[in-house]
Parts: sequence; C-alpha cells; structure tokens
Amino acid sequence: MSPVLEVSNIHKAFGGIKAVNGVSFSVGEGEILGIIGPNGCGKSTLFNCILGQLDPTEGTVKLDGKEVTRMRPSDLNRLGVSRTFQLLQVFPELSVRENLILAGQEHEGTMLSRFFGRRDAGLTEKADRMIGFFKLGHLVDAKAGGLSYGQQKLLDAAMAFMAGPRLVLLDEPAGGVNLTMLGDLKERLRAINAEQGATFVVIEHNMDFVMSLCTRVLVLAEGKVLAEGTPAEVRADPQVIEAYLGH
Amino acid sequence: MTAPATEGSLPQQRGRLSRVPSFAAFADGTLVTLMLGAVILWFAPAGMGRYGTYVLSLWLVMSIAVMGLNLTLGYAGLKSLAQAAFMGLGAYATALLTTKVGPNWYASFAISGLLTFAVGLVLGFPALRVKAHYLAFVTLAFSTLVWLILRNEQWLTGGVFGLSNIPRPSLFGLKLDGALAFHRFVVIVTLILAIALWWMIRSPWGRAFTALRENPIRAASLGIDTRMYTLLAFAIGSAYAGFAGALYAPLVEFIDPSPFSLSQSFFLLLMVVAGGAGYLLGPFIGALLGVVLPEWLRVVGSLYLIIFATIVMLLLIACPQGVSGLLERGWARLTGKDKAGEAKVANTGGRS
Amino acid sequence: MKSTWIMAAALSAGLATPAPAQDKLKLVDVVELSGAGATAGTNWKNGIDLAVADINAKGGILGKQIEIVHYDTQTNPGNTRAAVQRAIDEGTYAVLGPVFSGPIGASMQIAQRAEIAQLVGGEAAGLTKQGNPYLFRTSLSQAAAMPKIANYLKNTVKAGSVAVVWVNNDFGKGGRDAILPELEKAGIKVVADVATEQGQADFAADAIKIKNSNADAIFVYLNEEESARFLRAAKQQGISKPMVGETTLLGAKVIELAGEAANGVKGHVGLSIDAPIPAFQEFGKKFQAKYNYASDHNGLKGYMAVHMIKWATEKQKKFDKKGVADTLRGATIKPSDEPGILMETTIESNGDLDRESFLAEVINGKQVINATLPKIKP
Amino acid sequence: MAEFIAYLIAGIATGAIYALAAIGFTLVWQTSQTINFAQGEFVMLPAVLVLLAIKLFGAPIWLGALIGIAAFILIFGVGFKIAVVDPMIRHGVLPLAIATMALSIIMKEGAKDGFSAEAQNFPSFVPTQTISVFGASISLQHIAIIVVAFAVIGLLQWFVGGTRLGRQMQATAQNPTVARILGIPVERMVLLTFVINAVLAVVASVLISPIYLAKFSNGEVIGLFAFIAAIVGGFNQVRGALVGGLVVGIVDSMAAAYISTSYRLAVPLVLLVVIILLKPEGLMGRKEERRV
Repeated sequence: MSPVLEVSNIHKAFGGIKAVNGVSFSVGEGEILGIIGPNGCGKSTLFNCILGQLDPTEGTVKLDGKEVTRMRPSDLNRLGVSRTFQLLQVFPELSVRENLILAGQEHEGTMLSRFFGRRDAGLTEKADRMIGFFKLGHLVDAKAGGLSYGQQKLLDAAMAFMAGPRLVLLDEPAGGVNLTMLGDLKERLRAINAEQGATFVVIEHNMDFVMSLCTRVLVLAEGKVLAEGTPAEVRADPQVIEAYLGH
Repeated sequence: MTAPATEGSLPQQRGRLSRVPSFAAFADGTLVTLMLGAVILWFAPAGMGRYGTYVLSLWLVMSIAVMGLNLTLGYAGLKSLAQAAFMGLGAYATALLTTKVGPNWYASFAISGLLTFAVGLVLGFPALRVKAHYLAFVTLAFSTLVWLILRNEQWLTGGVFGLSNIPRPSLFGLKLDGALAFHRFVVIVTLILAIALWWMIRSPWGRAFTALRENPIRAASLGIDTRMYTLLAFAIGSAYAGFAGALYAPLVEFIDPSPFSLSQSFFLLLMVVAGGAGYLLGPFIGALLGVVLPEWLRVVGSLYLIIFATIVMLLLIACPQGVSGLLERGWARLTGKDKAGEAKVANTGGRS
Repeated sequence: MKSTWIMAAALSAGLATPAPAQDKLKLVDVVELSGAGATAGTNWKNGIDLAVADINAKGGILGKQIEIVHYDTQTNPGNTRAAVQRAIDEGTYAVLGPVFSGPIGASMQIAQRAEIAQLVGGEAAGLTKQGNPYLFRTSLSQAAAMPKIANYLKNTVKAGSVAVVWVNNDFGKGGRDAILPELEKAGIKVVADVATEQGQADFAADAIKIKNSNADAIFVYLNEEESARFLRAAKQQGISKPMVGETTLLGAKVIELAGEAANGVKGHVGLSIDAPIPAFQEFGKKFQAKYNYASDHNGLKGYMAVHMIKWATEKQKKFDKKGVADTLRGATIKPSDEPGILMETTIESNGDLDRESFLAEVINGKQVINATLPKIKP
Repeated sequence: MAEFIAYLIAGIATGAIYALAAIGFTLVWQTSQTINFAQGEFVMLPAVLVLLAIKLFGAPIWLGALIGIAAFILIFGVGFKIAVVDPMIRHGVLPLAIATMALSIIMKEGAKDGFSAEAQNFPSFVPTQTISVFGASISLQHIAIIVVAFAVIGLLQWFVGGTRLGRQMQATAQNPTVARILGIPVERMVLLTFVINAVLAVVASVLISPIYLAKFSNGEVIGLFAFIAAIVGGFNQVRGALVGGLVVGIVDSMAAAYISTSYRLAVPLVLLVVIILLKPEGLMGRKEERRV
C-alpha cells in the first residue's frame, strides 16, 4: 500500500536563500509523524510547500500516490488534507459554531446548494459534536474572538478535523498552550488518530509533546533531513543532540 | 523564522474597515427593516411632488449599485473602480434593447444583469489570478475604456448626444409612466434585490465571504475556494450595477456617458464607505448621503461635494464602519449593551 | 424601527418643496456648476446674476422683484432632470439653463410637459429639431453659424483645404458634424479631422499632426481653455497657417490665456463683449467689475436669457408661465423695447435664434470686429 | 523623420511629468502600501496655491511661489501624513486608499471654489521660443521640462542610493520592522518620504502649469496617467516609475499621431492591461513572492 503522503526532494529558495534543500519523507496510514528542528530550519516553509501555499522550487508531493504538487490549498483541503497554523487562525467575528460550520461547509453539496440550501449547510449537529469533543461545549455561541488563547487553539484544531480529513498537518499545536490544555489537546489528537484513523504530521518545539505523541520523528536542520526514526532512536542520535537538543 | 513571518501579517493588513458585526446578528432585524422601509417608501411620495418622488427613486436606484459594490468591497474586500461603468453597461443595454431591438423591459433587465455578471467574470479572472489589488488596476482601465466606447461609437450609443426617449416598463398591463407609479415599481425591484442579497449574505456563501475577507489563507486551508468566491462576489456586485443601470435608464429617460465615468465610480466607492461597508443596510445610507444630501445642500451650490467628501474623511478617521457603525455604537450605548451582550444577541440570532 | 420612521419623516421634510414667496418672482437656474461644464456654467450663472441685479435695481418685472436660485447639475443628466423637476415643483416662472446639450436633452421633456419656457445655453443643432415648443436658445445654433464659417473660409481666407480640430463632447462633436457638410458644399477639402478630449491639457501631439497635414487653414472648435492650450501648442510647433474659429476661439478668456499665440486668430463671433455695440461693451465692463474677470459668450447668454423673460412678461402684462413661451415664439425683440437684450433678436418658432453676427480677428491681444454679418432672414 | 522626432520629444516631455508624479506614487506605496488616488491633485494644487498667494498677498511672483510651495509642502507633505495617513493606517490600507479619493475631491473642489473655476496663466521660467532639431520644432519649455525632471530624478536616485539618510529611507520602505530594529527613526523616514512626494509634486506642477495652465481639474488626467505609469513601470521601484512615465508619455503621443484620436486615451490603458496580463510586476518591477 502506498503511503498517504509522499514528499520527494523538495527545494525552496527565497532569492538566494535556500530555506528547504532537498527534503524527502513519507507518512503511512494512521501514523503520527513529528517534524522537529531548530528555528529557521525550514519546517514551516516545508509545510507551506506541501500545502500549496508556496510553490516549491523543485520536488514533488504525492497524496495517496497521486501528484498534488502546487495544487491550490482549497483543492487540497477538499481532497482531505487539512492543517492548523502556527499563529492563531480562527475567525474572531464568527461564533465557535459558525467557525466549525465554515470549516465543513465546502465539503458538502455544490455551490448552488450552498446558496439555496440551509444556512448551516446541515452541519449544526456535526459542529456541536465536534465542539463537545474538544470540550468547548459551553462556548458554542460565543464569538471566537472572545475565547482564551488555549480555547482558540482547541477551536483551531477542531476546525482542522471538522471535515473528517485523511491527513492533518499541525503547525506547532502546543505553542503557548498551558499544561492542562496541552493534556486535553494531546488526548483529543490521540483519540481522533485511533478512532478515525487520521494521519498526522506535527511540527513542534515542545519536545515532550512530540516524543509522547508521535510514532516517528523527522529532524530537520538547515533545510535538510538530519535524522529520522522513532522518538527513542532520535533522542539517542548524537547528531541530533549536537544540532538541536544540544543547545 | 523566515517564511512564516508573513503568515500572520496579511490578514491584519486587510483592515477593519468592512467588519461584519456577526453577520447573523441583524439578519432578521434587517429583513424587517427592509420590508418596513419598502412600505414607508411606497407611501412616502405623498405630498412630495414629482421632484421629491424622482429623487427618492434615484436614491433607490443608486442604492442598488452601491449594494453591489458593498458586496465587492464590504464583504469580499475588493476595490472595484468600475461600478459606474457596469451601471453604464446595464443602462445602455436596457436603453438599446427597449428602444431599438424590442424585447420588453423585464427581458432587458435580465440581459443587463447577465451581461454585467459575465463581464465581471471575464475581468475578474485574470486580475484576481495575480493579486487582489490588481483588480483595482484592471477595473480602472475597464472603466475608462467603457466610457470611451460609449462616447465614440455614436452609431450605437448615440455618442456624446446620448439616447433619449427611453420607455418606462409596464406591469401586468399597467403603465408605469407616471412618477409615482414608476417610483413604486422601483421600490419593489429594490426590495427584491435587497432581499436576494440578504439571503445570500446569510447563506453559507455569506459565511465564506466573511471568511475570505477576514483571513483568506485560513479560509483556503478549510477548502473555501477563495478565488471562486472572490470572483463571484465581484461578478454579482457588478451584476447589481447592471440592474441599477437597467432602472436608471427608464427613470431618467435619457442617458449619455457622463454618469458612468471613472469619477462616478470613485463616488460610488465613497458612498459604500460612508454608509458602512459590510453592513447590508449601509448602501441605503451611503446613497442617501451621495444622492439626497446634495439635494438638501442645494443652497450651498457646489460646496456640497466638499462637505460630502469631508464627511467621508472624518468618518474614516473616527469610525471606519461608516454611519452604520456609528448607529450601531450609538444603539449599543443607548441600550447599555456592552460588547459581550452584543455577542449574545448575535448568537441567538444565529440559531434560528 | 422607530429610527426608520424618523428617517422617513426627515426625508420627506427635506424633499418636500417649500411654497414660493408670493411677493417675488421666482426664477430657477439649473446649471453646470461642477463637473465638466463648470466653467461654462459659472459664466452663465454670473451673467444671470448680473441681469437679475440690474432688473431688480430698476424695479423688477411688472413691479415684482426677481428671486433667483441656482441649482448645480454636476454636469450629470440624472441630476439635471431632478433639478429641473424641482424647479418646476417649486413653481419657477421659467427654467434657465442648462448649457451643455446632454443635460438639456435629459431635462427638456419635463419643462415641456409642465408647459414652462426653458431658456438654454446649448448650441448643438439637434436640440431644436425635436419639436419642443418650450425650448429656447440664447445664442445661434451651430447649424446657423457653420455655413457662415464655411463661407468665410472659402471667400475670405481662400482655403482649399482645412484641418478641423474639435473637442469630443456634445459641443465640439455637434460643431464638427455641422461644419463638415458645409465645407464639402463649399468645395473645401478636410485634410485632418482631429478629435481631442474635454479637459485635455497636452496638445503637442495634436499640433504636430495638424502641422503635418499642410492644410491651408485650421478650424479650431474647442472650449475656451482647450482653445488657448491648442493655440500655444500650435505656436510652439511653428504653425503659421490661419486659425479660424467660431465665437469661443476669439473669446476674451482664450486671448487672455493664449497671450501672443492668439494674435492673428480670426473667425465668426456670435456674441462677444468686444462687439462694436455699446451695450455689449458696457455689459463687459459691468461683468468685469463685479466678478473680476472677462465674461465669455455664456455670460452674455445668461444675461440675455433673463431679459428675454422680462420682455415677454412685460409684453403679455401678466405672470403667465405658459404665456411666456407663447409670447417668445416667433417674436422679435428690439433693444429699443428692451435694452437688456443688447441686440435685435428674432426667435423662430422652433426656438432657434436669428441675429446679426460678426467677423472678427485678434490683433495685439484685442478682438477686432471686421464686419457685421446680417441676420439670415433679415 | 522630423515628424517622428517631434512626436518623440513631446512624448518624452509629458512622460517626464508623469514620471515625477508616478515616483511620488511609488514612494507612498512603498512606505504605506496605499494607492494615493489624490496624486493628480497633488500636481494640480501647487500652481493654484502659488497663484492664490500672489492674488491674496499681492506678492511678487517669487514671493508668491515661495509662500505657495511652502504651504503646499507643509499641508500635503507633513499635514497629509499626520492628519490623514497616521490616524487611518491603523484601520488598514483600504480605508486609507478610499480616504485619498475623498481627499482628491476636497482638493479639486476646494481649488475651484477657493480659487477659480477657470484656467489661469502660470508664469513660465523659460522663454516660450522654439528651436529646430533635425527639422522638428522643439520648444524650449519641453526641453526645460525634460532637463529639470531628469535632474530631479537623478538627484533623488543619488539621495536614495548615495546618502546615509536616503539609504535609511529606503530601508524603512522595504521593511519598517527591521529598520526599527536597526535603530532607524522610522517615523521620521516615513515623513521624509511624504515630504519628498510633495516636493516632486511641486516640481511637476511648476514645470507643467505654464503649458497646461493652472486649473482645478488638471489633476484628473495627470493622476490617471501617473497611475498607469506606475503600474506599467513597476510599483515597487523608483526606476520603474521613471520608465513607466516615459513609456506612457511616448505611447500617448504616438497614439495621438498614428491611431484614431478619439481612442487615444485607450492606448495607454490597453498597454496597462497587457502588462498586467503578461508581466504583472511591471516592466522594471521585482517579482514579489507569492504571499503565504
């Protein structure tokens, strides 16, 4: 069986600066892959190249064996690839429920049915379930902008899962989240991984979070893959200790 | 971090000008206001004379064009500098069809809308492919080119001498030639178009418009085809200008290229902002300031233009949400509701 | 919801028309005070104000003082229509203006429906061909002026070929459409037909083009400022062929702005403050004193328009709106009866005017009248 | 040939004016990411203010010029930045762009109602004579425009590239955040940009008004062409605005000569559309990375 995501030899240069310099990896069904590396190692640029938000200078991205390089983010999302952002990206003027309906509405029906059909695109129940799952049930009708940072992080994640994606790319999900929330988040992610068989790729700084969540870890440095293996293997790799854990 | 720094910066740039105050919030209040407004306007001309009636009709017709631009600017965050040109296309299409070709006004009205919608798609596609602000450049060029064609192709458009004796439509065999009858017709058409827009804004489309204006990158990552929605917002906004033109021609019974020039497009943009971009009722207020205010200020001669522009400038500095935003603020203060309370109201509305 | 009602009430209050004051004669002038027609419109307005001041100082019309109101049209047909409708709703005695043909076309049916005389400043030939008995010009139509130009080009200038430069608005296009057949009739070849934009500032390319056409003479049909800019550009390109124009080209404003470049310009003049008629010169002085600049023909038109109304009212000896139009139609107004008309004017039944006009030339920065042309139907 | 040279010189002279206005355009764009829709009025107004000063104070020409120009730079360089841009930029660039549309109306109508609805003569500082080059008559005024405009643009290039202050200004324009970290007084640099914009407008105004005459509505055409020039040349480059201005000026002149005069205005606009379709970053512009 082919891997869910297969990234081959991605290069990305900004002017003369090579942010990503030939990265290849693949992710299998149901895996949780962590990508770590020091600041500026090209993690986010890599993400953006995979997700069609930047055009890679070179290289290919395959989803279920089908090439999706340079596909527009919205099309990619409708193929079942979803993401969260490093910086908070919820819609502050919409309520929590509206945020989730928004995250699901384009996956149902046609443009016409979205115009003439129901206002909630028939998604209220599903949204409420998702809200409950992420323990935001008491906040369904609150404006997203009024939520605490941690709650917004949960909402952000909930939005990424709303449409039942095959593959989710999480960009620093633990950043700025307090410990209790972090536990919640990790637990939710694991549950979705187990229940829905969704595949994850996680960029993260929080080593504990990565090591306890991921099944496999990829270490990037200076735009290249430095090491790859299970959390235990990576932790033991002297090169990684030198480049990343060392400082 | 090098690249991701841009992630957060773009949405902030889009500005708060065109905030939709929880687009569900006033949905039903808006509908009621629209209905009530229509009833009032139906009877309003009593005792106003033909001039007052005419100005009211002109106000409504301009409101339709401003409504369309509000969709483009207020909901989708795009600068179109060709709204008056689109209105011209609609007006000339209707005038030529009804006077020279022969279909009735209703068919001409529909054709005007379809034509401007299609032209909007054709214009918007290459521009939006590049960058949102290129739409401003392309529409600027388009606006002037349309004006040149309207002026130069005298065999078709009457050139600088314009087209006169544009007939007014009839309804179920009822002649609408009188000022009052036609005014009431305009009220009905405006109401229908406003309700259509109201419906769209509260449908999933409206949610998508809000999303792509607030944060297009996040919206795209949630499967929202931002290019399609942006294009649609622009094309539908342009079609509204076409509809407005189709009413303008029989209202004035004469058209020449001057009301469809670039400066008129600028003026329409100012009306959107003055009324409150992103508010469904904003265009009516904006057009009121742009069309009716000059009538009130006739005493000061041409100074009213300065007065209008100054009002817009002050509004932009003090309250970028325009008069609608001011009214909303005033209402909140009057009823003693704070921001949180406002959110609560908003969301009970959202459940219905 | 309450606010909606209040707004509606305010709206109707604002748009309801106040009853006209009974003791005064209300005249409404609907004119281009902003937009493309602002320059012409401002002259027209000032001419009207001057006439009203003169008439009121001498006791008004049939003892009534005139109350004059000016409404700006923004040079926009829709707004013009609104303003004319408003004027009529407010009970204006007659409608004055506008000056541009487009706005006239948009508003003339309204005055016609109300059976109220409308005295306009437009010169486009088409206006009086629509059978509107309530429309009156205040100057010669282009259809009347252009044959005189063609004659002049043929007999006086002796041009075999001519370049035509015109402004692409209703005024210029109308003039151009009127002169071309006349030139053909006179056997004069048109070797260049150059359209320019209203408000155009840069005439260098146009001047080069005309220079290269090697025409025997150049017929310039532009608005005042554009005329001046063109004359300057033509001088810079060293064009030495005679420049021939109609009224505007020889106007005071053009001479002031073009300076030396205006010297030698010649042509036909319908109305001019430099005409060898004392009344015109006196008007010019009064205008200059009041507004601190020299009036163009639009100022004269506005001044005459008010006096046409005065004459008709005094002739019918009552304030009958419809009667004004009926009295004016087909009438001949003599300066001896009404000095404010400045020169004898015959109003034809379609609203066109017939008057004497002049052939003039600019010499040393002054308009000099060479000859007076008789009325078409003396 | 003589004919062609005459058209070319006329085109370059107008193009130089468009370039001056377009450079101001790009400067304002770089520092505040906004399109100044009042740019044409910026070129129209200095001449009107000079004439107004002469009229109001009965001052001699040089004094009137001094007062008018100083007032303009103060109001529309410093004042524009402080009273319009600063309070508005926090709401985003869209309101600011629209505010400049309102400003253009205020400037235009203000000039009309406060000064004159009619065009006025503006004194020329060069004689109105012509010289003959290869059989084409070239006016000294056109030559003066070209020489002065190029000198000013050269001076600006030298200032931006060759002086400390200029480099600081450029750094601010390219990345205000980094500039601030480097200790550059960003606010003052932005203000300087606006003052330079005002100075360029003054130069253009003084150069062109003897030919165009001072009139409230002159800004419409100049603004439109400066806008086209900036886009054609490339919005993010001073060099682009220069090239764009010249290209548009020459194209316009040639269009008047060899294409239907009633569609003359269409030619630069079609050029604009073609550029947007084929090379959206402009002739000289840097390609901007697609934003994430």
